[in-house]
Amino acid sequence: MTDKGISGVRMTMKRLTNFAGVAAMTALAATPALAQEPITFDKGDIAWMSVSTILVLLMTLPGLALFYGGLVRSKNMLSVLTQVFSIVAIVAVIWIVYGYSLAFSDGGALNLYVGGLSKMFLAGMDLNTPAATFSNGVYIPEYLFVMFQMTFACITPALIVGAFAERVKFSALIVFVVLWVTLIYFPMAHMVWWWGGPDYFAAQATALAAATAAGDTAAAEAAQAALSANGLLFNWGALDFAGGTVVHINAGIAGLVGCLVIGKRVGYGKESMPPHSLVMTMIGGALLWVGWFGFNAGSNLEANAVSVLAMLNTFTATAGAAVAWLLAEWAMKGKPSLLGLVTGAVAGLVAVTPASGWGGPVGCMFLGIVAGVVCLIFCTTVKNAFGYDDSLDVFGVHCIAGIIGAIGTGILVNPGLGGAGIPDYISQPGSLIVADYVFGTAVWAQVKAVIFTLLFSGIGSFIIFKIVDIVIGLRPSVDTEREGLDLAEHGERAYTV
Amino acid sequence: MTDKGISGVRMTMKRLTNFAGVAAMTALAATPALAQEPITFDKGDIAWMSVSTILVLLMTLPGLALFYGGLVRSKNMLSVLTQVFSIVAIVAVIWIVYGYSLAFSDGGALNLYVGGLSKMFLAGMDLNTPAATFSNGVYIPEYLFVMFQMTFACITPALIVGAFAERVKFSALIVFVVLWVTLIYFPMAHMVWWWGGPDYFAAQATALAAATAAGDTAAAEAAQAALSANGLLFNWGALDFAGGTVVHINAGIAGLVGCLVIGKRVGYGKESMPPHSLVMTMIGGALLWVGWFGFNAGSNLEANAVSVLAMLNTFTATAGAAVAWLLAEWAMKGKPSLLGLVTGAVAGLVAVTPASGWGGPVGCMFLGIVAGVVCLIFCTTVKNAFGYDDSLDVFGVHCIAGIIGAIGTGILVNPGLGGAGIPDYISQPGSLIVADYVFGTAVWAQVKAVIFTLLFSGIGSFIIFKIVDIVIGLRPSVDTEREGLDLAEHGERAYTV
Amino acid sequence: MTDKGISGVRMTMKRLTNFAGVAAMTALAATPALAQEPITFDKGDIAWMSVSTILVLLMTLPGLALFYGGLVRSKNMLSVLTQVFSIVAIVAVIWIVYGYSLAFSDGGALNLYVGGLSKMFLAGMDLNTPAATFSNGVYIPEYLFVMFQMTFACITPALIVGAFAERVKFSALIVFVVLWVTLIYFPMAHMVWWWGGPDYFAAQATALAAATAAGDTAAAEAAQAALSANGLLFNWGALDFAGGTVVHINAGIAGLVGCLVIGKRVGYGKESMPPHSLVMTMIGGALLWVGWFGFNAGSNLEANAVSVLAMLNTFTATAGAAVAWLLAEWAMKGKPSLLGLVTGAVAGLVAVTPASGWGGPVGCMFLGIVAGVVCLIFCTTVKNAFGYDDSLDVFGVHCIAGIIGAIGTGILVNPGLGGAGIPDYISQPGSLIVADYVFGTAVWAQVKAVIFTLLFSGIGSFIIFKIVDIVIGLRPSVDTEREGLDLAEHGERAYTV
Amino acid sequence: MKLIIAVIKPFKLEEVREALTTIGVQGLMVSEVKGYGRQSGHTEIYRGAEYVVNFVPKIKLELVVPDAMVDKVVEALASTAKTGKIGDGKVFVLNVEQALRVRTGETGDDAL
Amino acid sequence: MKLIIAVIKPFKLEEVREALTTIGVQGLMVSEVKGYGRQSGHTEIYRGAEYVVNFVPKIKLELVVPDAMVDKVVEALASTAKTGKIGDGKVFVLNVEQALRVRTGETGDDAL
Amino acid sequence: MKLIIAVIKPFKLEEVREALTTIGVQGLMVSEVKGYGRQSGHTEIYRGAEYVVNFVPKIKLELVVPDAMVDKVVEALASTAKTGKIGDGKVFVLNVEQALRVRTGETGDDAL
Ligand SMILES: Nc1ncnc2c1ncn2[C@@H]1O[C@H](COP(=O)(O)OP(=O)(O)O)[C@@H](O)[C@H]1O
Ligand SMILES: Nc1ncnc2c1ncn2[C@@H]1O[C@H](COP(=O)(O)OP(=O)(O)O)[C@@H](O)[C@H]1O
Ligand SMILES: Nc1ncnc2c1ncn2[C@@H]1O[C@H](COP(=O)(O)OP(=O)(O)O)[C@@H](O)[C@H]1O
Repeated sequence: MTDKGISGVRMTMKRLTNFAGVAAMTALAATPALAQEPITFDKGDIAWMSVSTILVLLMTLPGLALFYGGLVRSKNMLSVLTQVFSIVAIVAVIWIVYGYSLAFSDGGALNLYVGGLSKMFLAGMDLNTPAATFSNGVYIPEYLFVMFQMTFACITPALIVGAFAERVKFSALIVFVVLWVTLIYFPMAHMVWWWGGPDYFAAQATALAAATAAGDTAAAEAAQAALSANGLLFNWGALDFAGGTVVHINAGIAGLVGCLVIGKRVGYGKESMPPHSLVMTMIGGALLWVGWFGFNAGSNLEANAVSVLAMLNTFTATAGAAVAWLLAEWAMKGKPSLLGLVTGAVAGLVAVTPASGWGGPVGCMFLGIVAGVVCLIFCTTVKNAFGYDDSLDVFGVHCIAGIIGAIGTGILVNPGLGGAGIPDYISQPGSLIVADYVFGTAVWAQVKAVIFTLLFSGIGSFIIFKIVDIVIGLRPSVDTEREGLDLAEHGERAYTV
Repeated sequence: MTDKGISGVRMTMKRLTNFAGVAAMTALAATPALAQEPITFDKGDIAWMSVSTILVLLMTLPGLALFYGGLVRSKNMLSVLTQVFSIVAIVAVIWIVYGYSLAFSDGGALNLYVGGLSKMFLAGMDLNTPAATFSNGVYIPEYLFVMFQMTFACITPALIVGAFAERVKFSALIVFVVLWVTLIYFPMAHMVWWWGGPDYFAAQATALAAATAAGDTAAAEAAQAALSANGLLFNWGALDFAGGTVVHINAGIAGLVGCLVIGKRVGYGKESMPPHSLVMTMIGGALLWVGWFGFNAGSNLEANAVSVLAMLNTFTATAGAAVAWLLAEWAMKGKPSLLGLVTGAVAGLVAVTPASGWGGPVGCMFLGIVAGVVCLIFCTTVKNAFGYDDSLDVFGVHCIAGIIGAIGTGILVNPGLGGAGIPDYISQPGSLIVADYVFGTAVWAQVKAVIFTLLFSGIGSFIIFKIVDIVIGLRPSVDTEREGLDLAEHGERAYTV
Repeated sequence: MTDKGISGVRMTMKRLTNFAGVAAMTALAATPALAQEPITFDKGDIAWMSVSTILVLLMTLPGLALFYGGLVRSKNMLSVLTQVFSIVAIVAVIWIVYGYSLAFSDGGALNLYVGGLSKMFLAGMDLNTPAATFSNGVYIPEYLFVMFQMTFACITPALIVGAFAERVKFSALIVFVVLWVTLIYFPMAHMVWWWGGPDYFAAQATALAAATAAGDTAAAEAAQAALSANGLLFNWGALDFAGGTVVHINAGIAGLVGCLVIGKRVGYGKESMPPHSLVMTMIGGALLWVGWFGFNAGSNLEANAVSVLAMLNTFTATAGAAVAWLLAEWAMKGKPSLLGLVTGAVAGLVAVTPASGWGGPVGCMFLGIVAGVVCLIFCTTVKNAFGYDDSLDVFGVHCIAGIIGAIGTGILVNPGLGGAGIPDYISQPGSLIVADYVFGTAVWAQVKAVIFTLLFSGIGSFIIFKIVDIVIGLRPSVDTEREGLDLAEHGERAYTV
Repeated sequence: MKLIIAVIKPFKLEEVREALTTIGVQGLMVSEVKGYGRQSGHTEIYRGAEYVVNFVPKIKLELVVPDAMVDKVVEALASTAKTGKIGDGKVFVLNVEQALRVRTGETGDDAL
Repeated sequence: MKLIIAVIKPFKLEEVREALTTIGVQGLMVSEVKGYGRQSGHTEIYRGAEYVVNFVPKIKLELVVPDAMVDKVVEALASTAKTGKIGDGKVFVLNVEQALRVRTGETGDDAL
Repeated sequence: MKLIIAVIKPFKLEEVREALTTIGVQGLMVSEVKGYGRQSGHTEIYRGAEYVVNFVPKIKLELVVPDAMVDKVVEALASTAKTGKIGDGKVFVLNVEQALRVRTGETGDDAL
């Protein structure tokens, strides 16, 4: 059977540091406890996680596609839609072939960094294979976990394309995406989300205690090893409920790198390039909001009060951020804009992603407000100051709000601020208790995760972009860019009225 | 812990009138029964209510925004979208700060009319706080109830803007909305939906019986008081399953008042003002239909056969109304129109809202047919006769269909017509039985509720509009109106093809 | 109480052939076993099936409407939207009046072919009436089954209109649809999906065994009769999890017949008729994908590992088909198109429909790939070769992919290929076991079902089209067609920018 | 015959059309144009990007009339299109050498 | 050189363009216009509101040709644009004083 | 006064407008047209259907200027609209007999 989970460490970091770096080849192999007891799935969990999966697809198609598409000039509308839609389809296929395995299987010697190939083509799974959640004794079908996670793998690379929209060759982009998910995304997912699950932890903790009592050092070491056979960032104790680092910071920095490597659009700064349809952008933004509930609340992997809290937080943070951007822009630029309102909402959604299951509704509302204002300043003042052409503000919204959210999570998790507190699955094996909150440790773990992601994804993406640029060439000809990618690359026109 | 519920009275009205007006400060304070037994939530209920919440957001964004937006001229498209989107965000923030508390907490001396401030910032709630449903012993997390009700608070003021679309100042509208939800919506919600919940009623009814038996008049009075510590219209015995009065009649009359106070659009009657995109209106209408299932069936607060019935009724009434409008218009105007078809569907959705959990599928289908035809006549003949400029027929559709539905509910609830019957939580404490149906009483309670809502909301809204008009000014300049609100107020253009 | 189910035979075909043709009037009347035990519904099942129902509506409105609408010229946009929207509303009304009864009630002497009228206006149903699923002892409210199946009845005729879009009289179309669902769809649904349900089968199988043992031939024959009191194709042992034959092949062939009877569009081949908005088509296609999960996974009638598998298969097949079409078109025509990508996705969705609950995720991915390539060739080379004007490729996508899927199901169900295997409810009454897979029998049953559907629907539709053409006239005047159906037939314009 | 080209404010179209019809104009062509002139445009802001739009939406009328009618038409245009505010527009008159009605083949004034 | 302005029914565009190409026309400009004339418009109804639309969608062609070609072009237009039904459109001819091809700087007939 | 009609490549509009403003042009009309000429169009494919589109999107400028300014304007157009690639467009000059500013009633050069 397989155990795995989503979201940052759920044990006290203190404990883990003891084990850091210990390899654990065999750890996941033997899990007798679970092998015996027959596992049943709750129909409510299946219903909820099925819906969550559907919602994440909805936020990508048509959600993200329209949010981005509406912001480009009509001559490039279809290129954006085609990019997003084809990325979803292609990554889904890759996910079944080897992606899931690289992200969510034991990686052997490389386990800290990436999974193995044992689950290629979903090998060894059937209707009854369970996947662990975050509650002791609660499981969902692994097929469901595979599918839910698949939607995350599909949307992340799609987020990147906004940074260099209107000026990338389709063929080059597809090659880039295939390389990027393989070399950047799957490892990131493994490093942040791969762990043994609550029951597995309980079993090992019990074994550890017994061994220590019996003075059996060998057994004790084995148990310790098993307890740290998780992804690298997971072991660092980074909290990421729904993918702030893996999805948003990761895609955001890759986007920035991409737009710098590819360069500005022809005529950028000289010709005017207004969004061709803010209506489409609004529809997309609204669907992002709607679908994001599946993204965040679904990341709880079961339907209970925690998924409800994650949903409520997603709601309050988004509302707060939208209002904040609207008012701040009104004050700064003199007019409240729809685009600002919608962008603010997205910034709030991004910021609350890592915090959704950890913070309280009011804390997350403030997190959203901060994200709204900071991202506004970033997408206007800062961006113009640096003068890079991040067409759709992938960096300014996803990366910046992602960082705000990641670090904010370290603060808002504090029960003193209405947070859920840092979980401890080990002190009392079999039950989940809350460990003491230590500001410094909590925030530092978040900062480390952010820095790691920026470096790993930033550098990795740069190398991949360069290789693709050399081999295929990332950029179409100037004439192609002027004519528009729709006709030149896809032989279609978005609107024929 | 907190007890509260949604939708009209679920006890025989006969019983309640005895208690009318009795204050009940302490009633909700002590609920020992529940304090002891540990409350668990059903995962199926959590899944369903989470989905319902998401659906109501979907019907507002992008649903309602597009339904309205498609009907205005393109130069005002963004203004409508911005209004709806920002109302959702702003009201959501207010809801967390004090809105929920004003609607769903004990109001002390004012309890018949409005709640108190004890739950500002969701004070005192955590993951385990339960909220009562309509079944004895069934609870959902209060966080979930907060969120579900939040979406109702968000969409109601958004419905109003259609009445004076294309001619209102954004700043003035926002101020109006803040005042309106505070002074009209939250009290209305409290008056119709605030009650003690089934178990609380059972406990008090038992106490009452015991006290009476023991001849302890003090205790008896206390119990009686507790039983009537509900909202005013709730005590009247008005039936409103999902918000016919609170949402639709309330918003509909406010819209009419607004369009009268603000006046007609420049050029109304002279220049032609066709909808700029019936495609958007169709998308919006379809999403309203889709999302409305969450609105109506979700109002059951749990996933059971009643939520299924509410959904089926929502389906049949909508289909009936759409067909009715289509055919009636075809007969009257010579052509079957898409706008008529979609508007008919919305009229059916509105009409079935209060009836959804009370009527039978066939009865609701006929309710829809009636609503379709009557609203058609209203939006064409009647409106033109009076000559007011209710731009998007908020009154003609929401208020009129709301009234038809509210009164129809009093009829269709009759078990003789396949209705669910009027519930009685008291005669047999702990179990829900059906009281005898008395046509006169049932319908009169509905009529009273309708009249009250029309007066309360109509007069209240008028005052608020006037104040805002004097202080800020509701209407932009004629030139602004000619140029279009998008450029003038938001500095954006909807389409740049 | 009522028992019925969805999707092809779930017993070994071997067994059934013994009983073929035996009438069974009384069989469904007496079901003592179930009458006694009180039936409860699982809230997770209710939540999931409610969501599935909503999703199927979403895939029709606005999904299918936009997918089709975007492909026509703007002057005909509203006509398509009106056709799809009104078909949904009208068929929903018919469904309640007599449609459900014709599809899902005992048809007496005609039971092999069509149901009876005993359930007109949902006669005899209430909140507690159960409907069987495919698991022994698992039931959902019949109201829920009525509603879920209603959405299937609504979308199927709507699929047809794409074949002769831009050139059909609205009045004629509506009459056609009413006749078509009555004479073609309801009988087809009955023939494929009407059966006794698992518990009913168990009861009869037990009775049969007992009777045989006791040598009571009369009782034995009665039991045998009861076991074969199912729809014709069900008894043939055709597997159709979610409607490949009933919905897609059925609509696809009807569409082809329709476009041949009506003839080509004025100017077809001479004037250029590009899609007026591929953006709308993309939105529609994405919503089809999203909603199809309800269509396929919902067809499992409960939330369990099988519904999860159906969902995963729906995902992998769609992704596979989209990628396949994209790459094949890129290779064949030199450019990867958005329309190809989206059409490929739809082809995959159609192909996996009958297989979704039977195949494995990898098998279905390949099924999708095959469907993507074959349909591409069909919509381009083959169609142009024959030169018929199937405006929106209803035949090329729905019928062809439907056939590929139907036959593919017979292959992929093989446990050897990771399939679920052919179920046997009878050998071990009360529990579901897998019968041995025999390639020839399995595939032949599918082929028979396909051929039957092509003939039954093809010939039947032809007759109906001809009658409507003679009585009303299917086609508008050339001038009307030139002006566009929107203005001429509906008095509206889709866009006024 | 003369070709009269007029640029007017969009919301004036109906009024102008009626005025022309009443004085006997039998046909014309209307097109939407972007006008540049003394009337200033507006500014649009999308996140960071500010765009100054110098063009104002206008309606262009083109009609060919017999020489005899020119003055009447110009007057009608001048009076009905006028709001007195900047941006009211212009009227230009050009000479037309031939005219033909496709349907009938009529030429000259008869074609109008 | 002459400027030939033609108004035709939209669905005739391709046919007309081909006809002109075959007789040697090397270039032209096409724009969508709303036409007002004898051909009556239509009525639109949106809920309560009824709008009479007097304009009919038309295509306007503008092409400058050497004097020598004018008659051929007008004939070609007259014959191909014709359906015989009301609303077929018009052809107008105006004099052009100068022409210039931007790319090469050629002027006069060479610019066409 | 002369009417100058220019067809240019869309992305040149802003540049051209500025050039004209600097040499004193006070107003003009811009419209989007589909151009047919030597510059070849493109092909669109939708599933089975292939459409050859012969038209290229162009911008048409119309401005009336005093006779004195004509040459300057034509030169400005010729130089700024030029890319040297096929499809740069044309400039035509026609005579204008009258001009009127609706707002003020000014006529002739004053109206421009
Ligand atoms: N010289 C010109 N040639 C062609 N059109 C012009 C000219 N000057 C102005 N126009 C058109 O007339 C419109 C109104 O002119 P403008 O200078 O803005 O106001 P006014 O006509 O009141 O002086 C402009 O938007 C433009 O379309
Ligand atoms: N005097 C005119 N000046 C300019 N355009 C005209 C004139 N008269 C008609 N047109 C154009 O020609 C089109 C066809 O004219 P109409 O009178 O409707 O039919 P017909 O050309 O058959 O008489 C009109 O829609 C209008 O665009
Ligand atoms: N004879 C003409 N009359 C009117 N417009 C023309 C004529 N010839 C060309 N044009 C316009 O000029 C544009 C450019 O012409 P084209 O022949 O393509 O390139 P070039 O101007 O470089 O020779 C065409 O798209 C068309 O709009």
